Amino acid sequence: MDEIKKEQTTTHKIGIYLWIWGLLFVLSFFSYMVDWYQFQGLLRWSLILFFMFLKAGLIMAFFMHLYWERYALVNVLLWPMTAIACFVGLMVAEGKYTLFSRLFYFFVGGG
Amino acid sequence: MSSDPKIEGYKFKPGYSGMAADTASDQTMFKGVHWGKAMMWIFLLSDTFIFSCFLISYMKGRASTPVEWPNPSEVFALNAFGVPVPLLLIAIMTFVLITSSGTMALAVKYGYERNRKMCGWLIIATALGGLTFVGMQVFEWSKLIHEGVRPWENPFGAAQFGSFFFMITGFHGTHVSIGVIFLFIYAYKTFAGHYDEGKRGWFTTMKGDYVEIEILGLYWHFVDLVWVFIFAFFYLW
Amino acid sequence: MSEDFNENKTIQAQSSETISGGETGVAPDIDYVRPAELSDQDLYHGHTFITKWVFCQDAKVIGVQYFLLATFTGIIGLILSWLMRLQLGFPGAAGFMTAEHYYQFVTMHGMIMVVYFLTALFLGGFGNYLIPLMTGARDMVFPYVNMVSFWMFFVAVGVLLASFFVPGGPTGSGWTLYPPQAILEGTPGSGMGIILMCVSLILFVAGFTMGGLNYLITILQARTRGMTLMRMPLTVWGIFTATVLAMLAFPALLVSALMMTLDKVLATSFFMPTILKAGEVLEYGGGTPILFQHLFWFFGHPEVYIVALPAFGIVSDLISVHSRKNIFGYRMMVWAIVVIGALSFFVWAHHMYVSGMHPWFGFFFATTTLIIAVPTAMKVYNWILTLWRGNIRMNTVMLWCLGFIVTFVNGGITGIFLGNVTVDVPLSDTYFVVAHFHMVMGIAPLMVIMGAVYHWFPLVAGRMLSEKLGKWHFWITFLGAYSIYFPMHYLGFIGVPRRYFEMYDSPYITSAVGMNEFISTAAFIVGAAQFILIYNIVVSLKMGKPAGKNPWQANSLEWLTPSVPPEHGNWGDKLPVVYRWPYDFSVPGAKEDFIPQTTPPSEVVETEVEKT
Amino acid sequence: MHVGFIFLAVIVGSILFHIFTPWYWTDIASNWGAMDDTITLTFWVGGGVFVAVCLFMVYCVFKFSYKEGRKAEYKPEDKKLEKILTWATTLGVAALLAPGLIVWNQYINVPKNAISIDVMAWQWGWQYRLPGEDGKLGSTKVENINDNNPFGIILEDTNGRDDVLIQSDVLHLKNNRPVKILLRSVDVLHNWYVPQFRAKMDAVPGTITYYWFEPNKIGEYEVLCAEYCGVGHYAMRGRVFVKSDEDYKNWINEQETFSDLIARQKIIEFSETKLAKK
Repeated sequence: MDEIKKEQTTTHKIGIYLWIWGLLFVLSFFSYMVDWYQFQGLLRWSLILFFMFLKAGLIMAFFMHLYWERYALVNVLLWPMTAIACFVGLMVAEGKYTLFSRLFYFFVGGG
Repeated sequence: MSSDPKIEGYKFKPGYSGMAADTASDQTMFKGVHWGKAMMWIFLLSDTFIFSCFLISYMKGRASTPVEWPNPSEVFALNAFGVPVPLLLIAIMTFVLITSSGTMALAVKYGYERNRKMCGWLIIATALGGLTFVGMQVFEWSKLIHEGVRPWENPFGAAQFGSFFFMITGFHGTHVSIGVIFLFIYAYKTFAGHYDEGKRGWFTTMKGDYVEIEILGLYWHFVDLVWVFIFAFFYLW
Repeated sequence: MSEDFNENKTIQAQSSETISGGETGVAPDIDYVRPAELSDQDLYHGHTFITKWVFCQDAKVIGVQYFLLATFTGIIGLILSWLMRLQLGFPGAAGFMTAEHYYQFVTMHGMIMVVYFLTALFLGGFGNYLIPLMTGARDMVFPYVNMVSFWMFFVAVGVLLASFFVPGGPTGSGWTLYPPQAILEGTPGSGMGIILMCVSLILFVAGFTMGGLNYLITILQARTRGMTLMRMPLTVWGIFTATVLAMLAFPALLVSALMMTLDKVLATSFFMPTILKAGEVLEYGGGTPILFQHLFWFFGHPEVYIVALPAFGIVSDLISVHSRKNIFGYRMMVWAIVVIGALSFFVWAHHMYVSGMHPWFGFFFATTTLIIAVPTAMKVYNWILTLWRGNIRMNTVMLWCLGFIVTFVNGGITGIFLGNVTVDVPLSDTYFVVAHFHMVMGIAPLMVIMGAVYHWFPLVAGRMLSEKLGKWHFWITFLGAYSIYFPMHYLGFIGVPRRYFEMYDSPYITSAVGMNEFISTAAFIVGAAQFILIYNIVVSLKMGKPAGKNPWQANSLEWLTPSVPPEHGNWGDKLPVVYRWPYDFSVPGAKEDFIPQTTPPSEVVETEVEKT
Repeated sequence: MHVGFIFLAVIVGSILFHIFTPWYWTDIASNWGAMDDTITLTFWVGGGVFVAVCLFMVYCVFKFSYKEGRKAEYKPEDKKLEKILTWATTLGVAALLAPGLIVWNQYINVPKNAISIDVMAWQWGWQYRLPGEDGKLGSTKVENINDNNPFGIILEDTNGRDDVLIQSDVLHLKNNRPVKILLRSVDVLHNWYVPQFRAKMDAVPGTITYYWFEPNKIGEYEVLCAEYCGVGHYAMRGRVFVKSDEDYKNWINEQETFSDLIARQKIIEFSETKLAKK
């Protein structure tokens, strides 16, 4: 029962793949430039994250065909990411807190 | 939603009402999705959590160390024509991996079009791209080891730098290597026509089908996807 | 090899109209069910003893294999707990018992019971056996992978038990394996013991992932015709959600085990800060032990629900069948399972209120934790409302269910103590915690397992278990276990910390000596009572009353197979078609007090059945 | 029938056990009465639910046990009842949560006048350090710990000079004066826990954690380690004396400060070198 009875024949035009391919190169180049020009601070972070999510989104949407999949699959795959997002957020806070404690008690001497 | 398969007796609805209808229906929840493909997706979801845990640990470890973190754009710089170019090798590796991801996407497309030759050669190209990537990673590792970077210490700063570097890129590299092995196997199977005639696999009761190329493709794109995050968090941060 | 497949023997998917009404061929419209989307599954049928019973691809055999191996490790865990209780109740009674041994037994008992016993038993054992049967599938979708899953588990258990025989013995760092102490001298088994533990866990996770993918895809993509998600028995829902949790939570365990192995073997410092041991500064530096705790509990809390949710599901079905009444508020029950599962990823640090993490996390995690109490409470209400106005058969299965309700409510309430951040501060790391989690995720799920064994044994073996022995087994276990863990909470109130090898000379603690003796004695009796079950099974396998088809008059598909016990492929040559939920008990107007899921509406037209 | 009676006996037995138990918490000796209150509150609400649910179950057992020929009710759901139960539970849970959060807020915010105490833990023992007249503790470093500097105080930090060093597991506290316990570990996790004070927190190597309380009952108390820390965990005890102002002053004046220690070592070193010269 492994095959779908009706053969899935729809494929996508080659143009869309080439487009995405090109875009990925361009975006990778841009994110490389972020380092090349040594942007710092908030600008660097927002650029890195922006290019990263854009690239990831393009790969998932078009190369992995998620854009054409039905919402049932897409939602099943994306909702668990909220747990990751929560984990990331809390660990950012935790990391900062640990660093603060270490600096405060071991270097500043905040007894 | 142009690629909805046709299923006898089932009417596809678009968007979220379609999602509700799919979920409420009998037999399958992911309509028209091959078992193996669904399985690969769920596996990748699980694998995403593995890599997320690695990267979260790395972030937490790096954020909480008072010792200075080595500057990746200097550590990973390469001398080209006597000038140190930051992240040169990494940039090339990224380029190679994206290239291989593109060829893989095309392989899937030609597979579904039952273009056996084209599909096979594109898989070979993907595998070669993967091999190049692994080769360059070996080069990068040996260069760093030569410079005195070890999992437990390094001359540039916080010891965790080396630990996380070897662990995360090593885990990713393992994924790439496994992918390359499977790419070669699938290339053979494609050329041998297993997918055209529906030959059974070695360990499974499944009949061969070009959907297997897409399943492998999902894995390969995932490896690329992870590299996007590693590139952003490890090399650019 | 192709002759091994049953390619052309089984039906091709039937086209739409001719499903019911049987042989007459004229089916009324109300019985219409969509035709099959997929062609029938090919199965590999084993011929030799090895392929039939050892390296077998039949999910039912794999389920039994999981069950037996998990029970075997569980018995080892039980023996370890006896040794611990011997030390706690009667210090010095066992001459060989040193502090090292005690801590090793504590650790191995905890790890075995949580991971290798309960998780493997519920998901590997019941999951494998029941999922294909209850959803109307021929087998798991990838039988070969499923087989490998079991043998990975087998190897993982082997590695775990091998650690008893390496120099230094098994790890004695507590089942939470907190670094730095897990890998430093001063903790027993900090050499090979901890490495083997990590390796075994990694193998377990890898093996489990293979099985888990199977369970999920079988439930999502291989149900039979007419089987919608909302017509699945709650057992399947519980196992399904638990498996989702496992797929997303085990990665954190894998990562933490891997990083700890590296810390031990390569002397990396993921979790290791600068450490002074015996006047020497060790080579570690800069790591954060709390990171491990976050990773571990990001796995560890969902793990609690990996054990609890299948138990919730199974007990719902048992209560419903034996009360001859539909489960009350099925939809609410399903949503509660899903919501509990989803929320369980946002509560992990309630195990860490006093761990020295960011103090503000207390607010967040106390709130999310107490939110979980609401769907959990709803489930409890629905169980007892199912009993209300039922027609309750007071057999052994029902007794276990009632025992579950009492112990689970008790343990759930104490969970509210520990989840609410301030209340947790005086109680955490005391015997209150030990009592709480044994009650809620030890005894309560165990009650369900026992109930499930008495319920499904007739299906697996074709013979009934002895009711008389079963009742003895239940009362000794229930009363004994309750009298172990209920008083134990009060040890926690006094302030007795966990993981103490010897009890104390402190004035306020010496008063508890008598209680410890009592608890230990009860523990010996309860443990011994479990051998009644083993005796019962062994005897009933040969001498039990033949069960016949559907001895409990249940509705769900597993009882409706053409042969009992079901054969490989489950359904003979025709897959079942489902027309209703599995809880149509005592429907007004029906002749019998149950309507199986495969009964088409046209056969029970005069009944007032609600649409599901 | 007997089934119902046994379950009833279990519930009644649980209540009676709770009423007549000789084992209950120790007399509180700190300001954290609020914690006991939250426990009591949770006990009443939770215990009430437990008893109610179980009694309902027992009632069902008595009333609806199997009778040949009787038919159970067929009622898949009751939206209204479920709604009521959901909201009632939510309210109950919120009522338990709110006080918990309020007290936690007090727990993590240390009062200004609290005395900081450095509690240093290792496998398996405790020692303590109190701030001197400047009211500040000097900063520390694990690498600095040796026989001459048992707390690893950074020598350049002038705050550390007048720190009072207590190289034993016996600590004295002033009655009715809040203390901020700064927990420090040099090897593995520990937890400085006095049941009568109710409060506790892990000591984590590589960082410093804290909590506070205000002792309010003069007496002697036992310190337990409440986080598993290896084979010696169960033996890792200490003692705390809560004393009146005067007794406390007498005690603290007898203790050695860090500069005293340095001076003493200088004398020893001096005499040693003298001896060597001779």
